Amino acid sequence: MISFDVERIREDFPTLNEKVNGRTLVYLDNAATTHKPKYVLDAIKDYYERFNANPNRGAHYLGVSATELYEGARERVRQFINARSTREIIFTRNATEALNLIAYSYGLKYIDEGDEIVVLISEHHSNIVPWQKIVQTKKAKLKYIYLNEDFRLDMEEVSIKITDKTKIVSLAQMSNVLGTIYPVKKIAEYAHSKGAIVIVDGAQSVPHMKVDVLDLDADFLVFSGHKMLGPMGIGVLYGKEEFLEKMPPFLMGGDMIEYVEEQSTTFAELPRKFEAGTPNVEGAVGLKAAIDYIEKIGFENIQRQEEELTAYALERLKEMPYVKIYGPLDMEDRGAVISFSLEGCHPHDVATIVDTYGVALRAGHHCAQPLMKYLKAPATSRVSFYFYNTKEEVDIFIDSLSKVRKWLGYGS
Amino acid sequence: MISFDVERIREDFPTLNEKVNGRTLVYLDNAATTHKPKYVLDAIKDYYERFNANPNRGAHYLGVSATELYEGARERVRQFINARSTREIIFTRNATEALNLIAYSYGLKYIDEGDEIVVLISEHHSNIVPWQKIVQTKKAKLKYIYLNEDFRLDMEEVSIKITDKTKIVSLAQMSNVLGTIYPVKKIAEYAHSKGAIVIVDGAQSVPHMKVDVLDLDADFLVFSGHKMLGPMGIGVLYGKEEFLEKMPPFLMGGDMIEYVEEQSTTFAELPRKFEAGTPNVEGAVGLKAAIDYIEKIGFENIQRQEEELTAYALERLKEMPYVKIYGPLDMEDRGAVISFSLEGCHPHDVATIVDTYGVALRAGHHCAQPLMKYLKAPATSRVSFYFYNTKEEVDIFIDSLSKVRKWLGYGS
Amino acid sequence: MDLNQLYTELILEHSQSGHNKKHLEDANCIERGHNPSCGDDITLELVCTDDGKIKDASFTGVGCAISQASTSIMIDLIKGKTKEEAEKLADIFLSMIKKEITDDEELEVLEDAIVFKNISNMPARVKCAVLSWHTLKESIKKKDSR
Amino acid sequence: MDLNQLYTELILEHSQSGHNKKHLEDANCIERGHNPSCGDDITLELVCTDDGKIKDASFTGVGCAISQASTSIMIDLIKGKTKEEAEKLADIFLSMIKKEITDDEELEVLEDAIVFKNISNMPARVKCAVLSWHTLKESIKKKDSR
Ligand SMILES: Cc1ncc(COP(=O)(O)O)c(C=O)c1O
Ligand SMILES: Cc1ncc(COP(=O)(O)O)c(C=O)c1O
Repeated sequence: MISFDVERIREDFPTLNEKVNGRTLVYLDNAATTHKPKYVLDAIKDYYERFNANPNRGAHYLGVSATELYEGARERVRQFINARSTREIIFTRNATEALNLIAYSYGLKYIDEGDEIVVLISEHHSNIVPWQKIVQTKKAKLKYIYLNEDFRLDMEEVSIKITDKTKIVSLAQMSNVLGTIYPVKKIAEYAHSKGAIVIVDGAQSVPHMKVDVLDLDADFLVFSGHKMLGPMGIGVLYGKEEFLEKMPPFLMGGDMIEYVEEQSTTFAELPRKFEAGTPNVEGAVGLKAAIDYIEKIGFENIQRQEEELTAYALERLKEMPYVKIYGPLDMEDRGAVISFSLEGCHPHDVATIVDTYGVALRAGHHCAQPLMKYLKAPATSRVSFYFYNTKEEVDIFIDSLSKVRKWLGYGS
Repeated sequence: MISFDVERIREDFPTLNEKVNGRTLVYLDNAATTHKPKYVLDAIKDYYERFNANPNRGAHYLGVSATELYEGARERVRQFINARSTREIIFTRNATEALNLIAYSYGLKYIDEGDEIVVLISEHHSNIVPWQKIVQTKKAKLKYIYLNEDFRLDMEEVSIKITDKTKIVSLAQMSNVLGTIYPVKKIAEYAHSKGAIVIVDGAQSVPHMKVDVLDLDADFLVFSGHKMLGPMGIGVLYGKEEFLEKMPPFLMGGDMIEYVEEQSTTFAELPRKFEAGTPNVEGAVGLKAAIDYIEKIGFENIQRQEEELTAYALERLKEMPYVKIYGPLDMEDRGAVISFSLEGCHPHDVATIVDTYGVALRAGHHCAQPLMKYLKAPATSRVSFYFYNTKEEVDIFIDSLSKVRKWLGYGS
Repeated sequence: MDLNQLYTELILEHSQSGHNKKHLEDANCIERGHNPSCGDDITLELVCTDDGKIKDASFTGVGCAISQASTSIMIDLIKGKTKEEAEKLADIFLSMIKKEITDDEELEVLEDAIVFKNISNMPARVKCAVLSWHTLKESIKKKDSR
Repeated sequence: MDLNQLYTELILEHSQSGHNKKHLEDANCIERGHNPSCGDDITLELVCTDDGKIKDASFTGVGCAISQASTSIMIDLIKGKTKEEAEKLADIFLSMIKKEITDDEELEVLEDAIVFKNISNMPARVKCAVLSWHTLKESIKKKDSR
C-alpha cells in the first residue's frame, strides 16, 4: 500500500482536468461509470500497437501474444476476486450480459413451475427484467425483499421471503441508488440452508471494496469493467465450476465449440464454453490494468477516502432543510452513493443547474424503477464518489446545490 | 478518393512496423482481425480523456457528449450501409452476438415445427451453431447448400434447397475460408419469392466492399468492428424496422426498458430495445473512426489493392506443385482470402515455420468445421490481405512457404 | 446556454403557478404523454367542440420545470383555437426546436412559447420541452380518427 | 525458439517413418485423444498383458509433425514397460513441458523424448507435444478401473 495523495492521483486521470461550461469538471457520477487512468489507456494503446490479434486460434507470434494477454487477464481477475480456478472466470460484455447469461442458461434449465426467485426491491433493472422473463416463461414467481425505514435490510424479512421454494436469490451487494451495502454473506448462508443458489451483483461493490467469492460463498458474481477504471465493453461472470459445468451454453459460435457437425455440436471446456466469437482482448487487457491500478492504490486507501467524502457530504446535505436523503444517514454499511431530492425541484432541473457549475451528477430513476415506486419518488438526484474525488469537490457540489432553488424561483 | 500510396498508409498502422522473431511482421491474418490505424486509437483515447460518460441517462455535460458521440456513430453506420433509419442499427458485441440475437429473438418466435432454415456449407460456426439450437428446440430442419467443384455456388442448388418451407436463409456474403463472394442479391430475391427472410453475415464483406442493405434487400446484416480497423468488443446488427419492431427483446436490463414494474416491463423504442446495459461508447466511437478511415481510403482503392495482391499470390501459389488451393482460382467474385495446403505438411507446422520468417498466417479449421469435412481437409493454412498489405509481403510469404517442406524433411 | 435564458421568469411562473394544472369536468379528449427516461409524465385534457374548436384545456402530472412550463404555455396558446390551428402551432414549435425555422417573424405566432427557442442547445432538455406538443398532436390525431 | 531445435532429424524421422503408425490385431486398450482447436486426432492402441506389462503399442490418426513424432517416440519408449512405469514416464514428460523438472539427469529416463524439452517456449505447440502422453495416462487410468 502506498501513501495516498489524491492530488497526485488526479494527475493520472486526464478527464478530471477537463473544463465543463468554463468550470473545472466535478465528476460525481462514478456509479454510472468511472474515468480511466493513463495507465489503463496506455495498456489499451500498447495492446493494439504491439500485440493485436485474434487469440485462441493463432499459431503466429501475435496470436500467441494476444492469447497470453487474454488468459493473463483472466488469471488476474481470478486472483482479484479469489476464485479457485480460471475456469470459473467468464468474460462478458458487462454485468448486464452476465446476468442475462445466468438467467438464460441456468434459469431456463433449473427453474420450474412454482419455483421462486427472490431479489431485493432496490435491484437494478439488469437484475430484475431477466428474471421476469424466466418466471413468465416457467410459471415461476418473482418475489421482492423490502427494506426498513432506514433503507437497510432486516434478516426477518429475508427469512420470510426466502423459503424452501426459493431456487435463486439474486442481489446487488451495494445498491446503486441508496448506497446501502447488504449483508451478502449472511443472506447467502441463509439462502444455501434453504437450498437456493446465490447470485451477487457486484457492479457497485467490486470497484470499491475487496470482494472475495469464497468468503461470501457466492455461487455467481457479476461486475462491469467500466465502473472500475476499465474500458467499456468488458464485464465478468464468476460462477462456481460445479454450476458452470452443468449449464448449457448461451451465446453460440466461434471459440466455444469442440466439434461442429452439420446437425450437432459439442462444446468447449470452461471457460470458453461461454465465450462465443472473437473475444474482447482489449477489454480484458484494460480490465487487468484497471485491477493493477486499483490494487496499487489499495482498497484500504480507497475506502478511507470514500468514507471521508461520503460522511462529509451527508453532513453538509443534512444541514440543508429542503434536502431529503434516500439512503442510510450514517456510515455503517454504506458506500459512496447518495441519492436525494430538493423540495419543489425536479431532479432533472437540479442536474441542469449544477451542471452549469461544472458538477456532474445523475438524475432520474437510476435503472431502479421498482425502488422508486416503493420510495414514492418519481426520480432522485444522485452523487457517487470514487477515490479520486476530493473534499473541495464536495464543497463545490454543495455550493452549486444551494443555488438551485433560487434559480427555480424559490426564496431560498 | 485520394491517391493510394500504400507505404504512406502503412505509417498509420503502428503494428505493421513491429518486429517478430527478429523480422518485420508480415501480417496476413486480416480475416481473423485487422490492425488499427492511429486515427482509430486516437479517437478512443480522445473519447476517454474528454467525453467519457454513461450515455442516455445523463443530464450533465459529459453524459450529453457521450450520448451524442454514441448516436453519431450510429448515424455513421447507417450511412455506411445505407440503412433507412438509425432505428435499424443495433450495436452488439460482435457479429456472433448479432447472429445469436436474431436466432434467440426472431428464431425462437417465428420458427415452428417443420420449418426449414437454410445456410451454406461454408458458413462460420457463428452462423451454424445458433441455428442448430433453434431447429433442435423447434423441431425444425437445418439444410445446407453445397458448392460446386470451383467452390462457387449454383443457383440450381439454391433453388433445390430453398423451398416453400424455408423461413430463414442465412449466409455469409464472403466465405472466410474460400474467399468466394456469393451472389447474395440474387439469392435474396429467390428466398423472398419463397417467403423466407434473408440474413447476411457481412463479417468478411463489409470491411472490403461497399455493402448496401437496400440494394441487397437484406432483411438483416451483421458485422464486427475488429475486422474493419475498429476496436474489439463492438459489432453491428442491421435489421429492417418491420422485423425488429415485432421481435421480442433479447438481452434485458438497463436502457432497453420503458417502464419496469415489480412483475412486468414495457420496452423502449428501437434501437434501444435491443441494447441492454451500459453501451460500449468507446467501441462505437472507434467503429465510427474506422469507417471514416475506410471511406477516406475509398473502397475503389481498397478493392484494387486487394485484387492485385490476391491475383499475384494465387499466381505464385499455383507455381508451387505441392500446393493445393481451396477456393476459386480466378479473380471472379472472390475476395482477398486464400486457403491452401502443402502436400505432406500439416498446416500447424506451416504456420510455425513461416512465423519464424515473420509471416503471420492462420492454420486450422477457421471456425468452419462442416466445410472442412465437406472439403475432406482436416485443416488448411490461410492468408488474408487488407489494403495495407504489399506485393513485397506476398513475396516474403511465398519465400517462407517455399522453405517449409525442406524444414519438414522433404527433398524440395 | 445560460441558465438565465432557460429558467426565465416566464417559465418559472408557468411551472409554479399551476393555473392550467387541474382536471376539466367536461374534457372529451384525454391524452397521456411521458418520457420514461426522465420520469416526466403528463396528461393533457381538452374540451373540443363539434365544430372543431378547443374550448378549454388543462393538464395534470409530474415533471421538471421545463416540461411543466412548456405544457402550461402551450395550453394558454391553444385555448380557443381550432384543432387545425393548434396542430399547425405544434408543428411550428417542433420545427423551431429542430432549428428548421429560425426566423423570429415566422415564430411570432407561438407567442410566449418562443421562450423555448434556445432549448435546442441543451440536448438533454429538448425532450422535456417537446413532450406536451407531441402529446397534443397525438391527441388531435386520435380524436380525428375516432 | 530456433526451428532447428524444433524440427530435429529425430522428430522428422518419427513423424514421417510411420513405423509405429498401424493397427494392432490384438490391441486390448484403445484410446482416442484430440485437440479440437488444431485438428490433431490420434488413437493409441495398447496390448497389455495380465501382469500389467505393455507388450505392444501403436497409433493411428492425423496431426502435425510434432504430435505425430511425440506419439511415435512415446510408443518406442513405453513398449515393454509396465503400466506403472509408463505412467511415471508420462508424468515426468508432462513435468518437463511445464518446466517443473529441468534437471537433465532426472529427464534421462525419457530417452529420445527429451527432444521436446524446449517446446515449452512455443506455447502454440505445447498441446501438440503433450497430446499422446495425456492419451496414454487416460488409457491406463481407464484400463485400471475396468
Ligand atoms: C464469415 C464470418 N462470420 C462470422 C464471424 C464471427 O465474427 P466475430 O468473431 O467477430 O463475432 C467471422 C469471423 O471470425 C467470420 O469470418
Ligand atoms: C447495481 C448495478 N447492477 C448492474 C448494473 C449494470 O451494469 P452494466 O450497465 O455495466 O451492465 C449497474 C450499473 O448500471 C448497477 O449499478
